[in-house]
Amino acid sequence: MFNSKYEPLIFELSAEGRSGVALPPSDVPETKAEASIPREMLRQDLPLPEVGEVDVIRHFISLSQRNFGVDTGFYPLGSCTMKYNPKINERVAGLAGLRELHPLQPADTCQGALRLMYELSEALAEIGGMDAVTLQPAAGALGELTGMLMVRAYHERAGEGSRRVVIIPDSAHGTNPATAVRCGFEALNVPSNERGTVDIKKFKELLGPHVAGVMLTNPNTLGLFETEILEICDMAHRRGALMYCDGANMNAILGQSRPGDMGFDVMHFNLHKTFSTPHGGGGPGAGAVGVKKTLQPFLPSPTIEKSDKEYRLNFNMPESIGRVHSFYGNFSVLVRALAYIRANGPAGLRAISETAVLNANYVRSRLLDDYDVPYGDRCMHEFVASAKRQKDENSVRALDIAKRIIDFGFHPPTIYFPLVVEEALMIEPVETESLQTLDAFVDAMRQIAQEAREDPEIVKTAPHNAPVTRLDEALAARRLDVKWTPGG
Amino acid sequence: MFNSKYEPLIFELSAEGRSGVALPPSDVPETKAEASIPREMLRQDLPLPEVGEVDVIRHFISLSQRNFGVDTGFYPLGSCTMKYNPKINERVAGLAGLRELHPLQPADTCQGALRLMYELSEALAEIGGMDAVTLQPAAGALGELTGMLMVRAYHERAGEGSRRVVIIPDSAHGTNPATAVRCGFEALNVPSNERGTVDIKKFKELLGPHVAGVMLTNPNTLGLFETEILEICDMAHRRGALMYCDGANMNAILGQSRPGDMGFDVMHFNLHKTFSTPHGGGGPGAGAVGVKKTLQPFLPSPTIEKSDKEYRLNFNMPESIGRVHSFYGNFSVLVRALAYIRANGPAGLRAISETAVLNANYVRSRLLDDYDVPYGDRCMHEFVASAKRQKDENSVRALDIAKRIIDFGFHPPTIYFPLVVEEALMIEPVETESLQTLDAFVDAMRQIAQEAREDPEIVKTAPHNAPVTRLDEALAARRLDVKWTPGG
Amino acid sequence: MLRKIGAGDVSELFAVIPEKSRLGTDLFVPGPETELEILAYFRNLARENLNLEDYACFLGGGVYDHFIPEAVSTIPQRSEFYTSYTPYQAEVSQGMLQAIYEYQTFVCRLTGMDVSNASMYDGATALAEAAIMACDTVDRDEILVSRAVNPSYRATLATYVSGMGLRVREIPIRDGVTDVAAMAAMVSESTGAVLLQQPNFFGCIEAAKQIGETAKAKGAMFVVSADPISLGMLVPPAEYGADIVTGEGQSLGIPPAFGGPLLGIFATKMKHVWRLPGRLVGATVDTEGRRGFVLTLQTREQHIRRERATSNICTNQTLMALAAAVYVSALGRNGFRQVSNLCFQKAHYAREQLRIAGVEPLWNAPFFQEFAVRLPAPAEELNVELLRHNVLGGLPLEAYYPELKDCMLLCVTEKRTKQDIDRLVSVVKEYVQQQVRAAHI
Amino acid sequence: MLRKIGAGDVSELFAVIPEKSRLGTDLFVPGPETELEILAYFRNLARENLNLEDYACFLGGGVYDHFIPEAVSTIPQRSEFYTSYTPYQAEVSQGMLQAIYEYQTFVCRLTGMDVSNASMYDGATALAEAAIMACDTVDRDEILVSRAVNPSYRATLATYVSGMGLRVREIPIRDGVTDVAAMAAMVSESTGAVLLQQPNFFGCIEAAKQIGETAKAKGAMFVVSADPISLGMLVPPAEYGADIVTGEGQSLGIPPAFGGPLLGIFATKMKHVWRLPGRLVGATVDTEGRRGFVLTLQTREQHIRRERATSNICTNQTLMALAAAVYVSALGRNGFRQVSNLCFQKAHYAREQLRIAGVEPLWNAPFFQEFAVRLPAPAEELNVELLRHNVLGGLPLEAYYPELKDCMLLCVTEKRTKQDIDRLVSVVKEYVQQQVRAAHI
Ligand SMILES: Cc1ncc(COP(=O)(O)O)c(C=O)c1O
Ligand SMILES: Cc1ncc(COP(=O)(O)O)c(C=O)c1O
Repeated sequence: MFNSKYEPLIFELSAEGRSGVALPPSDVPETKAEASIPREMLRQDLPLPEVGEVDVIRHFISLSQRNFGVDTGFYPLGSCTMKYNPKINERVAGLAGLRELHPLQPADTCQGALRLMYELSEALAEIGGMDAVTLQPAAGALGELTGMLMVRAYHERAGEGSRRVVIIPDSAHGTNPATAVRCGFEALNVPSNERGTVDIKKFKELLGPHVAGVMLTNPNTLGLFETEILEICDMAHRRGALMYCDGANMNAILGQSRPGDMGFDVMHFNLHKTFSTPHGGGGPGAGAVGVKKTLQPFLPSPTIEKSDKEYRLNFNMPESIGRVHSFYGNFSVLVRALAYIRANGPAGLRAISETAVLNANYVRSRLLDDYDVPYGDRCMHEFVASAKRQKDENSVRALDIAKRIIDFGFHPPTIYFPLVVEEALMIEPVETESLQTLDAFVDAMRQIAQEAREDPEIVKTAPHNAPVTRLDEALAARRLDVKWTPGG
Repeated sequence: MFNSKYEPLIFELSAEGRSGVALPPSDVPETKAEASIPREMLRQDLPLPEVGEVDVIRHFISLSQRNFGVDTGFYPLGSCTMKYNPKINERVAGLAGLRELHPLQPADTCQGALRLMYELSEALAEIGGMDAVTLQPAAGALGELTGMLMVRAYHERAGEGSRRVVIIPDSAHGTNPATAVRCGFEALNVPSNERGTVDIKKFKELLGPHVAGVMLTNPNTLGLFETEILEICDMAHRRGALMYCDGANMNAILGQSRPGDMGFDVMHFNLHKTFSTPHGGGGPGAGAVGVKKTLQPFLPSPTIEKSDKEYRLNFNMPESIGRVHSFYGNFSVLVRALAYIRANGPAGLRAISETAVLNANYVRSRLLDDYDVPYGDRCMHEFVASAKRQKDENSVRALDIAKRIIDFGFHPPTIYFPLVVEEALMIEPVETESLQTLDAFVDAMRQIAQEAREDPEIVKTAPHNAPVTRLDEALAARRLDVKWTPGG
Repeated sequence: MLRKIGAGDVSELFAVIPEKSRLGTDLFVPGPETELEILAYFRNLARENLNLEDYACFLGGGVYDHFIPEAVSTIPQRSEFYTSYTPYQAEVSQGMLQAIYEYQTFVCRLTGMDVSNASMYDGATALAEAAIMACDTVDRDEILVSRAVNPSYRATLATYVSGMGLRVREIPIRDGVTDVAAMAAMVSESTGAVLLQQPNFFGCIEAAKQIGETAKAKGAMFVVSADPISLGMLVPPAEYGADIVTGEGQSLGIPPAFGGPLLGIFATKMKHVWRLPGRLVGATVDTEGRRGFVLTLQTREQHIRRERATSNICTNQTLMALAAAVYVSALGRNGFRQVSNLCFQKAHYAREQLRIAGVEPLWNAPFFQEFAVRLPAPAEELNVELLRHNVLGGLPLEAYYPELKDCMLLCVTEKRTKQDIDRLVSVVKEYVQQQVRAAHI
Repeated sequence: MLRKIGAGDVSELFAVIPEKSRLGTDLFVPGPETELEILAYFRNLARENLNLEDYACFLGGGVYDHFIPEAVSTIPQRSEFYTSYTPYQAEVSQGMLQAIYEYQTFVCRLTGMDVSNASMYDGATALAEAAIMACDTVDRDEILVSRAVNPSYRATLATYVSGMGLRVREIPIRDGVTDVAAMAAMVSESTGAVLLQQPNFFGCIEAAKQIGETAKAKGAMFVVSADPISLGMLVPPAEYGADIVTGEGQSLGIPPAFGGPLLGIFATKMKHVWRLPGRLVGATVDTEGRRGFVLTLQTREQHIRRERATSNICTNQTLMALAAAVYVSALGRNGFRQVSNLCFQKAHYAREQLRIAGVEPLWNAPFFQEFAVRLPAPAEELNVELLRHNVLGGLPLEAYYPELKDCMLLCVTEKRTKQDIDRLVSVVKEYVQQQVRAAHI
């Protein structure tokens, strides 16, 4: 599965005098640094490694072989939508005319880039049922911040600055409450009902004049569609609160249903999830935000405007919440997202959600004999199984199962999220996987369930087939070692 | 070290109806194939696999992780000059203006490509001490064919078509005798003397009016410089024979000495060896051929000519031996070779041979205690050790040692070549490796020598740390299975 | 598959969606397109842009046109890296985890700090997060930020803190650098953070030590946004007392890409590690005692601590951190110094040549690779002229600093050859003389 | 290191080189250059070429402008593949060996043959090797080659066999295809090989079956050089009796690259496997019974059999074989058929439109993706005109066939859009009318 050769740190490969890259000598008359810069500002030592190009390349290639990606195998990491990233998207994002561009170039020298962003926002507005879209947020969480600051600005303009509470279901992603607090709101939990959706009675009780907004994920993190969404939006609106949609799960409803049509006022997209831009080992992502007309004045500046024959950046937005990024967001990620939308087209986008939901239900059905799935009869694009049975009966935990699945060549599911499910195993098979792959995964999961019953040790000591065995996370936190020190 | 997950064949991943790539529908009015092409010429079944893009990518990425390259680690494969391939060369070879070019474009639309080839031939002529160079041969062996056909044409023009013998040392690469025969010559072996170089007395005896030429490799395949080269060339010339230099070992003498100055009349370069173009798992290579003025009229057509302000292809060469390639050779390989020459410059090219020779002598010296090195006190860029001692004392063969070195993360040396050394281990460390790497290799080789003495089984059953254990080559030849058959 | 699920057809699976919110029609989006068509479409878009391969770029201001060695470009294109996600499952993510650990070490070595996180979105949000962390740490609510800090960083800062009840006040500029006296007068017991950029937006080198000391004397935290390339030449901010160092890491092997993805650098002292926003990688051992790497101190983060997290960041810019790690590794000690020095040399040559050509530098403070000049006419007009000579001129400053009418900020990296600079200078000279002549008529 | 070696300095190591043949001076070559300079240099060279991204290409004649899916481009760029060499050591080369085994299977499936080697240099040398192998097999010394075989293949063939005492005779053409009657009259008991190209150089489909049968009736081997893309549509040559099938594999996912690297396809019947030139991969098992792959029947090859080897080939075009394997995998059964059909459709549309525009096809034989036309003036002049409209026109034929004055060979692949074709046609139409008008004056 993996390159299991121990790879030293780059520092440990260093030998004096070597260098990986030659730079041309200076072709201009010399300026003495000492003559121009105060001596105490000039650096003495520069403790960086000295390594040849061949060693740098070998080092990082070796590291890459110790890393699991979608291109390595099935990656059912729930909530993360690890779909295949088509190679053509990498190609177009690498075109010199889209990569070797400075963000401060005069607008007439980057019309293609502006048009690209304009067309992507239009497409996203259409997909989300929104009126306008900003592409500036560099990830979902920054999209949330952007959206919720707009909610705040909206209320403040309306003289309702006292609305300081945001209602968030207990199944929500951690970024939702964290964001609410960052916007100066108090995060108020609404519990899930026995069906796994928002408890609408409790919700009604929480609604009040102090409530600024509601942050919902739909389908929610249990992979369930909030069937009472129309009522929820309606109730919130009637009490003066705005509805925020965490669109991380848009993959389930692409072309089927639009948050805007459900009643949401503002939403973010995770372009790296729904629109298949690579996740980069933890980023870059892109968290475009769509809003209804009412919130449009508050969009971050600049926006991209189209006139008769040119595109331009509009900085003149008196009510804008301001900037949320140094420039216009993760442009190269946007390029890939637009390529993906264009590749699929209307029918293709719809087919994505159909296949994603079909695949998830298939895997879910095939796992029902061996694992509990506490909520829902069916699911949307993902579902949350539980290892409670395994834990109670054989002391095998979700973590153990996750580590064991590695030995079968699969990436583990998301575990211990959402918090409302004990020993959660959150499985999102996505639409790009073949039936063969799904079956192989199910077979492995079932074999693990059997092992849990018959030979739990093998599960609890997994992985057995990775570059390292189980790592001591507690030790890492206790004896914090976050950088290399010589001889350390 | 390696991805050890068993990877099925692409055919075994196939499932009906899937496809990795979509093509646009036809945008022209339909022509019925049946109406235009005789029915019996139209194909019925097309038995190709049906696999999605994600599966194709995973399949071949997984295969790549089961393959050792220079970027994976030290690759001392003697005679092959497995030096590091700088990444910038890949970049320039990938420029659209150098890759998206049709070989039959009008000359005025590809002046850059012609100039590139012209400048490379000039540089190679200078490096080899030759008067003219053709870049057409796609590899060293084709270079040999080209060169020896010119030798033949030369003699035929001189009315000496009866010269039908070519003298070749017993240490020569197999392509030399094979080529000689392909040119209608008889290959006559001249033995090596006890110093590992050409036995000049025997050589003199073999020379005669029937000898058309002599094919020498210098330094030879034992890594030894033919110290009597001036005499040899002189003797041959006086008997009317031409001297061919197999330049595969040019890495040893770059900037130090030129075959042309030694007296050779014709030579080939292995651009993929000396000039660091990647070896591609077995090619493409490039086997440029340099000649002295006497042989120039016989060069393959077309040649590239430079006039006042343009470059053009000259097909008008009445005495040419003809074409040896569909077009002008492995152009993309030529791009990389020129980039390499320009990167190094005069001093850099000289430094290459110095470091290559230094590294080889260092490794050689450090291995002397444990391995026999039958020929030479020192070596040039490579040397040939022998596992004779290990074989005699512990029944451990060169093959076993080669397989065992895999377990230490190194590619094995060339084995059983040249034929003049029993249990040969031909080691070429090249100039791009660091002292650390050389030392690690030597340490491993010494440990293996110790294992051979103390625990020979571990060597004889190696490798233990590769995706597969030792493969049954005899079975492969006996039960020939050279393509997949369903259920087969 | 449907049989196994027990559904008649796929639409049944969507029956849970209320009728009223179902989409009755097709989405109105372009496509479907095949690869061939996509390529054609984006090539067309690309052609509508002038790119830095064809134009000599003198724009800086937050994104820099540095040289990226091909070995550096190659590695982030390895799809084991780019198609993976946050390394929650350490055993299958050792490659990325180790690379981030190396990245963290590089950031610490360049800045002199103790601990670096795995990346923020960009230089702007990193600075904003630092201001919030600082105020939180010392439990104060005022942020002083130099007006010589990148305007878009200040704008982002304002947005970021707007919800959190923090006040931002701007320290004025004096001769291109932060006005130290003014700063001393502004800082008070309610100041939680003093924010500086080094070199500042104008490329000038700040008297950071003095400012830091003044800030800390009042109990405020000292936050420095440093250009990593300048740190090949300038002292690490730790040496002049920075409590938090942030910065834009795009210079470290990441293409300009119209301003994103960028790389937010964030490093601090060990004593503040529990307040660090973002991911952090630590070394540990496996059950057999082998070194390995994991995400650590995750309890700071949103997925565990939720509303009490140190930040809401989740997806960050890991692939860019990887690129930076490869970049620093490839250049190494000598190469890194050399890049730094080349930028310095070329920028100084350019400023001097422009001066000789009749364009006065705006300020005299020491500078690194950027400098401002005053022109006899609107900077935009000069830029139009420069474009005709395949030069992307500098940044007109008036939009950001209304008082700096006809001023331009120029950046000269190691990629600019003497020839590029001389071309710039000759066009500027011609242009200036024209203006002078025109003014005389 | 020198100490260990026992040498005083490096020059001592070169003392073995006779004084007289030592280079006294520096080599006169350009450089040294850093990456930045190299990039600038080659970008300049690249700009001196018109490339197929910017020009719609109607050139064929041995290299074809087919679409390469990005997934296909990606794989040969994996450096585990491209920095490796011939897989002599199977245990560390399973990746490449398995890929070649898959390639061999694809070639067999496309051609209908039993065994394919791991690659030859190109279509020309593969055909030449086939001719030699055929003569060797039946122990005869005459080769009959159709004049409708690519002229550069015939030229290469002539060179290849020139040393070996084999005679080459050319079979004349009749209405664009090999003259079957003439061929029947030429073939004799001394004919070792009859060589055909399918579709032939003019794009026409040969009556291969008849020719093959005639050849074999006389005991000669029947060798077919087939375009692999056409095999998505046309019967495999095995079905019409080919003993050896060769071909140019560049169409299978390999960029034109000014004509190299290409990919020589070579396949034959199992009974001839011992005479096969080049590398061959076979499946076997390891000591634990797992499937694995090795180079096999190496005793045919030069490194073992030396002067009695089946060929002198050593380094071949393995990376291109890998690209082809990825290409065929990615397209698969349906995609491959579709490419084949698209070429056919577009070429037929183009020929018909040109006919309507007043340009007569040269011949009426059925064709695949190439066809020849006769123009009212030199083809080179039309091409100059086409270039002005961003079209790279077809190949002027006169240089290869003196009797085909003012004739042009056009190729239309699946990459050409209707728009491209219509542009070609409209320029041609305009040009032809001009010529006609000029002629009338
Ligand atoms: C449901 C949900 N909401 C929000 C987010 C935050 O998005 P990002 O990681 O892009 O900041 C995630 C990401 O994991 C998510 O799964
Ligand atoms: C000494 C020597 N001569 C000739 C050759 C043949 O070169 P090529 O493999 O490029 O045909 C080789 C290649 O291995 C070699 O080592």
